[in-house]
Amino acid sequence: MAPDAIVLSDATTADGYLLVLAIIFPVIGILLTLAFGGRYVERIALVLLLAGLVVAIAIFAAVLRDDQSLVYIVGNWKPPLGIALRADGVSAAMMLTIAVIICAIGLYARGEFGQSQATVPTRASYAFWVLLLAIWSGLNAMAVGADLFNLYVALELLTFAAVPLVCLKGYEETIKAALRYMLFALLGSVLYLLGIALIYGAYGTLDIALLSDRVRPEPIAWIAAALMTAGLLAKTALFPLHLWLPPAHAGAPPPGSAVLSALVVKGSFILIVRLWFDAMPGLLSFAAAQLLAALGAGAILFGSVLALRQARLKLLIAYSTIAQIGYLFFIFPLASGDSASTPWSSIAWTGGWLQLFSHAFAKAAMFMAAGLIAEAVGHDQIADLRGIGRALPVTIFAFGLAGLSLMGVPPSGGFVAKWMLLSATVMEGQWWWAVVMLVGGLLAGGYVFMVLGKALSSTTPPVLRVSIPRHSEVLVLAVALCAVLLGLVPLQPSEFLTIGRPDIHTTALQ
Amino acid sequence: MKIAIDIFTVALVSAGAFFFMAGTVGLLRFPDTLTRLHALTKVDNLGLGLIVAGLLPQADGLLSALKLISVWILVQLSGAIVSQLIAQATQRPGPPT
Amino acid sequence: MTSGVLLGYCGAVLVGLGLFGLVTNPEILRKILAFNVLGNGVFLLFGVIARRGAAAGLGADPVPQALVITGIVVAFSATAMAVGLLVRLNKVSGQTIMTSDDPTNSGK
Amino acid sequence: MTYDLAFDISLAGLLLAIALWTIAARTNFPAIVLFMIYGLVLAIVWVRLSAVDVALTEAAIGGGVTSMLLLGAAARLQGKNVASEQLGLPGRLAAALLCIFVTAGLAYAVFLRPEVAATLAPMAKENLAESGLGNPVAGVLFVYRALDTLLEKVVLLLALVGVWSLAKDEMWGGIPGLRVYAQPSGILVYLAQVLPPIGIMVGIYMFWAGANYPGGAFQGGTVLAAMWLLVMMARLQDVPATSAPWVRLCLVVGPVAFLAIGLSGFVFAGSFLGYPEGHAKPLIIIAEATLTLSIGVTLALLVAGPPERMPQR
Repeated sequence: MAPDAIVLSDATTADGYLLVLAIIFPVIGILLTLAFGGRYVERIALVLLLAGLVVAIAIFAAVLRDDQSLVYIVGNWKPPLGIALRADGVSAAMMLTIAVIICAIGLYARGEFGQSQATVPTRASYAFWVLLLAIWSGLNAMAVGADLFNLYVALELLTFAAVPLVCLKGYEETIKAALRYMLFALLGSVLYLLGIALIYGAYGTLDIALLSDRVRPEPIAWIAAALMTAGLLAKTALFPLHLWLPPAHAGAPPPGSAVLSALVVKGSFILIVRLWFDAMPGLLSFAAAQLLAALGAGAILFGSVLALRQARLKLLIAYSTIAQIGYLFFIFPLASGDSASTPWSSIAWTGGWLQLFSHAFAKAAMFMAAGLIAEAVGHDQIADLRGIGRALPVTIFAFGLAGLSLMGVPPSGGFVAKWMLLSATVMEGQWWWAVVMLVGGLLAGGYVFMVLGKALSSTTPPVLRVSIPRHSEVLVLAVALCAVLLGLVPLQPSEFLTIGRPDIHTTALQ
Repeated sequence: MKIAIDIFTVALVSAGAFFFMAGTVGLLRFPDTLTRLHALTKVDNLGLGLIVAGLLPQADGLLSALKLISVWILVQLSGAIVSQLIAQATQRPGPPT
Repeated sequence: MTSGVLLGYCGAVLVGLGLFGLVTNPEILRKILAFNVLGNGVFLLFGVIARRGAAAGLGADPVPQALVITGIVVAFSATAMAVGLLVRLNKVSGQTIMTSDDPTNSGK
Repeated sequence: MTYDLAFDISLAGLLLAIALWTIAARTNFPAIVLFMIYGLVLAIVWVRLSAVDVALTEAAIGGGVTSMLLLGAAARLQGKNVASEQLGLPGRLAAALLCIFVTAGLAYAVFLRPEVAATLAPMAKENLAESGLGNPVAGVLFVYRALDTLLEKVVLLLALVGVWSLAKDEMWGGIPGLRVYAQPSGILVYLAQVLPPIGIMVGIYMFWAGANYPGGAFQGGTVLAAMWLLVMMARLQDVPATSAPWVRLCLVVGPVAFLAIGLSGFVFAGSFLGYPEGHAKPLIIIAEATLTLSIGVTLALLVAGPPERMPQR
């Protein structure tokens, strides 16, 4: 089953410099805002958001056009001594998703953290823009990193940006949530670092492509993989290491919640996939894959049931994140099976990534919608949202559209993703995961309709504290529509997501 | 000649080590902060001073010798001042934080 | 047994000690301290691997050493941020411990 | 048994004893003081592992700035710990089992060393001449893995933004709440007058020597940070407002210079963070010099904490 070493060119490709720009643009923004005391923080951030979006589109286009990975050898020092950056199809799709969502959140956040004039910004607005840029840089570095230690630094960049975002409001609960998050994240990164030490000691390199060639299924690789996975699971908030997530994601200001739930937890997930499928391809045994998926199944059931019991809208959405992360872990048993010649040509590979992308859009839209609702009525108690659908019809419509993806109902990206994963369970003969997915879908339907039912139940709209600008509502709708549009992806393994991965024909011979 | 220098070093470093030990015993056995400080200063002054003096002939150049001496001077300076600060702190009411 | 292996075991024990402190001590400051002990254990393992890789006239492989220096910087930044959060939490609520209350009930 | 091994055994025993004591100590203050000692002993261990660069970093950070940060926090914390929050015996036993399991796994991994030790030392040494540096660790940090170093500096700045963001809204841009011990003509003032000139020289020497010998920007910057903190704590200089333009400039000058050199590599060396042939060493020295300053200011401000008061006008 173990595929051969990933065949990758080890020279910088023509458009490889784009990968550097994707990481560096936000860093330039951070340095500029620090230097100028933040007087122009919002303008700098918005300009760089646009630049970053252009870079992400260019990377996507380049990967699509050349049908191969983009590679950049930093400083012309080839691995194992130096660091390479690589963007395969998955990375390019990931970066495009990140860029679109971050830009949408940036526009959305102008309402809360915008500056009317070039004045000295307040604490929260200054910190928000800097942290948003840092998260983007970290996520891009996660998507293109090809060196385990470079990925560690990226992971830390992400953590250090995410934690202050949680407690931007400065309430007691949010500070407590941030501290809890910080401790989980620190434990996670230290365990990951421990794995790096063992791997370097055994194989003398940290480059993922080189490792795929060198790692053998032996005790030291097992110990390292177990430590790193445990650490990364804590950062991804997979059940039962999810305790920190709900208060942290629910406590952040709405644009912060959106970026944390939609994107930040996915950063460490990409790394888990890279570890098992790319760096240590021979190590993913049936039992290990089943264990990961079992934790995922636990997350789906546990997260969904708890979401049903929440009284606050933001906590409900946060618990739903725990559940939706669970689905991602079905990629391990379902893509590594025998039904396809390589993991990436399987339908579960496409389905898993599609779940990640569509959940990102759906969850961003949901938190943004919840933010607008909370702003309009001054609270987010679900019981008191009666009739809000009349007052904010576009927002509630967007919430409903995003809900389709979580439930896995057409037309939505979530439907296509879950359908593909379901088909994979049939092909692999692992029907038990199908049961969990169906129950999870029903429970998701329960909590989405719990909100929608309240929102649409009364004909008299509640009195709004403030009126919500129409363009904010349209923005949320646009993000939700992205999740719906992903439903147009054909129901078959995507060619794009196999770009830059080992040739299907050579490995099929094994 | 070499032997003489080595004997000199061994003798002084041993003496220094003795003061280190005596100071440490004092630190553990003395009853209150001020007397413990007294024990510590013996370590700083005599213990380290003797060790540095013993090692000086072994230094492989003027620069190394200067570095050794500056180590001693810096420890003297900070040790003396920190002892002062600790002693002052004992005069203030309230438990140490 | 050589010194390298000995210090490697030492690192392994430090990791265990730090992990224990991090998990069991409710006092947040002590959790942060334990995290530092844990981190040091990990760095020590890097150091043992570096020493093992001594070659080409170098006393130790420079790559793990550089990784450790980067790691120490990151660990310090983490400590600073965690301490900042702790002091702020203490100022707002008077707490110094991590309570194990159910996060689902913390709404308002 | 050789003398070396005997020394290492006692060193390791001492280290573990102090670590155990740090973890088990009942109150915060002794735990932190022990941690400080632990950092210094650990620095000796690093010397035993022939990693002098790391030893310097550990002594400066672990034994120095981290302990200072923790002591400052312990002094500010109010309120007693509630004994009932202590984990129950079954919980502690379970945790102990988990930790023993992890330790055993790691010890087994140490035991399982490969026949041929994995190392990049020959490759790192071979290519070092091209950069003009003599210290291979500096070579890894600033040449081969410069991207890590650059991003790590951003992490450091981000931690500072994170700490600042914990301020109260009305204190944003104000003066950090560093504890100042103002005693006119006190002994601390004397120390703050005498030590910094020497300390600054040592800090600069550490960075300068770092190109060829152990040392470097980070170690030097830490010494600078300590000196600046000493001067501020003795109130020879007021703690500056976090919005002061010169503070902001000092914070970013190093990363900006490093990034600018990296970007100029696109044009002059054909690669980001590459150095044009023959000019590598001067460029690295410029990057390191500015980074030393930036690191010093960043570390000192991290210790100083979030803004707590506004400058008087």
